[in-house]
Amino acid sequence: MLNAQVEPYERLRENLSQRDRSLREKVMTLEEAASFVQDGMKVGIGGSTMSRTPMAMIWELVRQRRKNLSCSRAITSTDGDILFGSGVSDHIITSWFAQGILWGLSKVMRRHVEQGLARYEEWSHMAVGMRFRAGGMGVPFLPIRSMLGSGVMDQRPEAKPIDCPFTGEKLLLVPALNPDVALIHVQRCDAYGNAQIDGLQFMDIDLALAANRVILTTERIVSNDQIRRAPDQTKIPFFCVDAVVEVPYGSAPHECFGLYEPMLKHMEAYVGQVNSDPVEGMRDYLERYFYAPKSWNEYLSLIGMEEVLEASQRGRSIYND
Amino acid sequence: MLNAQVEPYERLRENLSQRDRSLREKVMTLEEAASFVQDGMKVGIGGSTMSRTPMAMIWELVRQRRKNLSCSRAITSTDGDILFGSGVSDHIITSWFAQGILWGLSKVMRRHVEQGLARYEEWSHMAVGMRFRAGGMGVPFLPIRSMLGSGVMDQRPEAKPIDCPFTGEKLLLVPALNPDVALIHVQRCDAYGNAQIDGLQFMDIDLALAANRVILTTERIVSNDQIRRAPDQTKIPFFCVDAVVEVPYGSAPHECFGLYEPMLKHMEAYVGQVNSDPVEGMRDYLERYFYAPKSWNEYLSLIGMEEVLEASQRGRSIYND
Amino acid sequence: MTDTPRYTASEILAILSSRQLKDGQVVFAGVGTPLLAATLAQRLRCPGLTILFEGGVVGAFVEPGKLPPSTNDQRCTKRANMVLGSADVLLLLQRGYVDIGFMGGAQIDQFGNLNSSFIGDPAAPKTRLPGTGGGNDISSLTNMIVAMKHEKRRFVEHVDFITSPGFIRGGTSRAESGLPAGGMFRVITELAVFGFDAETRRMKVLALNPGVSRENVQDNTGFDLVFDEQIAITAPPTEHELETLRMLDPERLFTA
Amino acid sequence: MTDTPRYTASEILAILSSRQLKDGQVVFAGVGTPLLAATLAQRLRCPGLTILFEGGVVGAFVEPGKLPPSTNDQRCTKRANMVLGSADVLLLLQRGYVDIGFMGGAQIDQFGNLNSSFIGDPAAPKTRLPGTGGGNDISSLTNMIVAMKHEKRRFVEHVDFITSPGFIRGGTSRAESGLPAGGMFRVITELAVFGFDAETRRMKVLALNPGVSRENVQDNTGFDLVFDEQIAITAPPTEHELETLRMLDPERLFTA
Repeated sequence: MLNAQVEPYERLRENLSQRDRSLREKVMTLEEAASFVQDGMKVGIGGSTMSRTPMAMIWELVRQRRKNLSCSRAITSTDGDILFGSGVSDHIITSWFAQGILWGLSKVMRRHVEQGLARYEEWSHMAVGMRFRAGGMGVPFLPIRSMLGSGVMDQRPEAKPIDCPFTGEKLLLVPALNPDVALIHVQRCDAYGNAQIDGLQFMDIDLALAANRVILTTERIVSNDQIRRAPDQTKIPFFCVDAVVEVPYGSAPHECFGLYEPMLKHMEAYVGQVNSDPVEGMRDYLERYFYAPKSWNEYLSLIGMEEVLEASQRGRSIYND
Repeated sequence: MLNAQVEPYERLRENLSQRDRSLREKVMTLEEAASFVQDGMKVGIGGSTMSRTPMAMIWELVRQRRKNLSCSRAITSTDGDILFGSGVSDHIITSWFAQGILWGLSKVMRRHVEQGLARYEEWSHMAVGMRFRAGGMGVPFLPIRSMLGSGVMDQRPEAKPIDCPFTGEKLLLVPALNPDVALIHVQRCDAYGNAQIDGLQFMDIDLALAANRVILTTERIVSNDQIRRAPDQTKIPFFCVDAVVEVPYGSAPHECFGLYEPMLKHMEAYVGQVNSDPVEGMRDYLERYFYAPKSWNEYLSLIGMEEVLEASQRGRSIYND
Repeated sequence: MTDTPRYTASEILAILSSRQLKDGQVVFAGVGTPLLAATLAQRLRCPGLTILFEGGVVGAFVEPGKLPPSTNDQRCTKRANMVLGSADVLLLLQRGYVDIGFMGGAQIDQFGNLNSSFIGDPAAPKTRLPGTGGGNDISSLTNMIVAMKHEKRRFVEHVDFITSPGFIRGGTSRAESGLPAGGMFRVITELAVFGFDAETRRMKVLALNPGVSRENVQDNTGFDLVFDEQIAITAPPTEHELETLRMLDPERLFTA
Repeated sequence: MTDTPRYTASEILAILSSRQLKDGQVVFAGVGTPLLAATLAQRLRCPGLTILFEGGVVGAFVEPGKLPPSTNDQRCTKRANMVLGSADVLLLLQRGYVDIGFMGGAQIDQFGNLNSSFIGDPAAPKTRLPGTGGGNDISSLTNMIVAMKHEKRRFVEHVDFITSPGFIRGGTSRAESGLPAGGMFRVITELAVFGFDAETRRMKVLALNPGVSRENVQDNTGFDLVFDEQIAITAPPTEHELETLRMLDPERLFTA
């Protein structure tokens, strides 16, 4: 029963052989891309904490009122609040879940978990990474040397402690995680989905390889010629990708390396509102920023031109001497 | 006994804690760097086939008449001939060993292996990679799904077939390989050893992390400021590195991505000579190109200005539209 | 057929191999004929064919006259979409992203097992061959096309050593060995095109090359061949195929 | 001591923590006080200190006034030597390249075990805390320095839940759990500097902060403290330390 969570290899291969991996254009809208995410699916989320969060895609899933998604992410920030608070997800697999170190505990996460409305499944950060990596490698597990002896391991019967058949040492085998869909935001990709990531890549490469479908949102769609001029910088090959959506500022109010830093005034106002009342505060926030706007650009204009420009100025400064 | 080849974790950690990993300049000569390689050691060799071979370091080890080295490399080309033919090595762990597909079988390899003078330990290419990767990750093994059912597996009792504890599937566990020393050639690094690799990286990153010592040879030593301007391009961090040697054309007559292609006239003459007489032909080649020259630059001048320049012209053309 | 252009055995091998590929496929190609045939397919009919190389390359477009001497040379990266580690490009096969593996072969048997390691007893070999390279991984993890010279000593009942597994001992033995995915799909020689029986997993002749008889093929094969019920005759290389091939390999590195 | 400059509890925490680091070390730093203290050490005494961040950064030099809000933000990469994957930077710990892990703590016990997951019964917690992040990995795989506020409810006999292992149940229990390397090295608070007994692995006071008595420390601690035979008194923060610290964090994000 516990083992049922590791996809048998034949099913993984069968899924992949059914998928159209040919070189083809796959540019579409957020609305169209959302059709890859069905209620109850396992959804892997790229980026980490407040960085390269695929916020536009999450925003669309909230608007389309998906539910019962089982989400996984390196580290979960306000994206996790939104997923729980909107009812889109009732299960998050991650290593850390709060709004950000600056703001202490998330009252939204606490309410959902402490009241049993949703599950926060905790793994060590490296274990989350190795679960995606095993999934991307097409193997059912990888061995690690952390979590041993801790309460974190005790809570995770899904992992198997073993004595190493080579050395006799204690090791923990963590099971592969192959999400049904991955949502990943990148700086640029071509119409086929060859994606280039600048700066911190987090666990996105392993996640893209592990998932059975990948939705890429991107700040820019560039030509395939431009990709081919810097193949070192390509981090995700097109045949892992099923949808490409161009969404400038697609991580707002989080950051995207080299382009914009987090929009902290908006974040602070958000945190103040939802932590003072995790039910009404969240309902009001979602209504105002997620359900009401007619488009992503309208959402951005609610965050405000000044804040967006100021975040961009800080974002670009990483390349300044 | 077989398991003895996997380093116990405590010994690995002890070795690393004894190593000076501090930020310090470590520029030295080929002669000085060779002192890290002692007779009988396990030596990992970077690059693959005719690409980014650390030829200058191999040249130095031949001149210093090291012996009984157990060498490992992704794919072995004329470097393997030289290692066997000079007596430096009597054991090579690799997936493919010939001079190059253009020239058929290596008579030097054949003579040594068929006459029992040296051992060619064959693993699949992915298995070699996973052995270095396990070593670099600090785990005793990694699971793979190849080699099963083949003669290659039958020849390798060092690997362990298992039934997966999660899925019941057959898997092969390949043991970690942690060389005593790795020899790696790169396009550029700083005096601390922060190394940037352009183009194909082969298995060099895993190898650098796995080895207990790393000797870097480099086409150029650049400033640490230059490294910090493009941290995405740094592939090996300085604390893995014990020696930095600046050796322009340090892979000759093999290639170095973006700088020079293989010097095929020299290679063809070499192959003709050693395959027509693997004993005398090799002896003569080593005498002329390895023992006689007073310096690496003199070795290059024996290959010849015209060939070096022509290889450079072809090498740089990879960046032409 | 006086209008049929003249071609070498290597040329018909490359051309017939290229015809096995379909546009849109992801193909893992070995050096030599496979690389040449995949590049030929890209130029002729399959602009959306994606070629992967063992050196760590996704989506290469090799330049005419600049065929790489191995799949680990920089020439393999020309106009590539992505470069990555050698182990990582092989892991793409393990995960299942690759449609076809495409290799040459030194020795093959009736179940499509390939030997490139030993002639004679592995403990005291008559000849130590170069070994597997990525061949074992590729043939373990995906569907295979093999292009090779047709000689009796190369087409044997049982290989001396299984370097790259085909269907092992036939029937379900491949899956039982731990290889549930992939397997031999086609073998192309200068004499014929072969497939494998769905049940016994024995090699069978699907089509004869132009001007080749059943007897020609059997005489050059070291085991009893099965012939498909309906044997096709392959269309000869066209002028366009030959011209394009010769443009790609003007120095005849792989088509002599 | 009227000449002693005035400082906050957070400031002495950062300054005393920074004094624990040595030039040339490779330090894996968490966000907040650890990041600030490691950056302070770099500026004051340890120009060759290499800072690693969980987001995937080797050798960062954080800019004054631009402290990152998490270790996954782009600011962590400023003037870095290398960026790499989040799992890969943690694997450097597993391999053994890191000298010191440096974290904050929510709750600690006498054996240096840290809890940042649950207050109360994990099955029905009073408070669900944020969780481990990289904390479990770091404390499992290297030697640890922990900087935290000294409160009775934070210094407990046994943590409610071991998120990041210290010496588990003391003695040899850490190694027996499968963690042969690393372990708690120092705990720094605004009251004192702690080490761990080599045999029992119980926390012990090594030095008192200026103006702090043994009773102060014991009164704020939820278990019986062991005091080292020779208790030192830590030198107070210098003007230079405080100025540099305030230059690094002018908005007092982490030193309020």
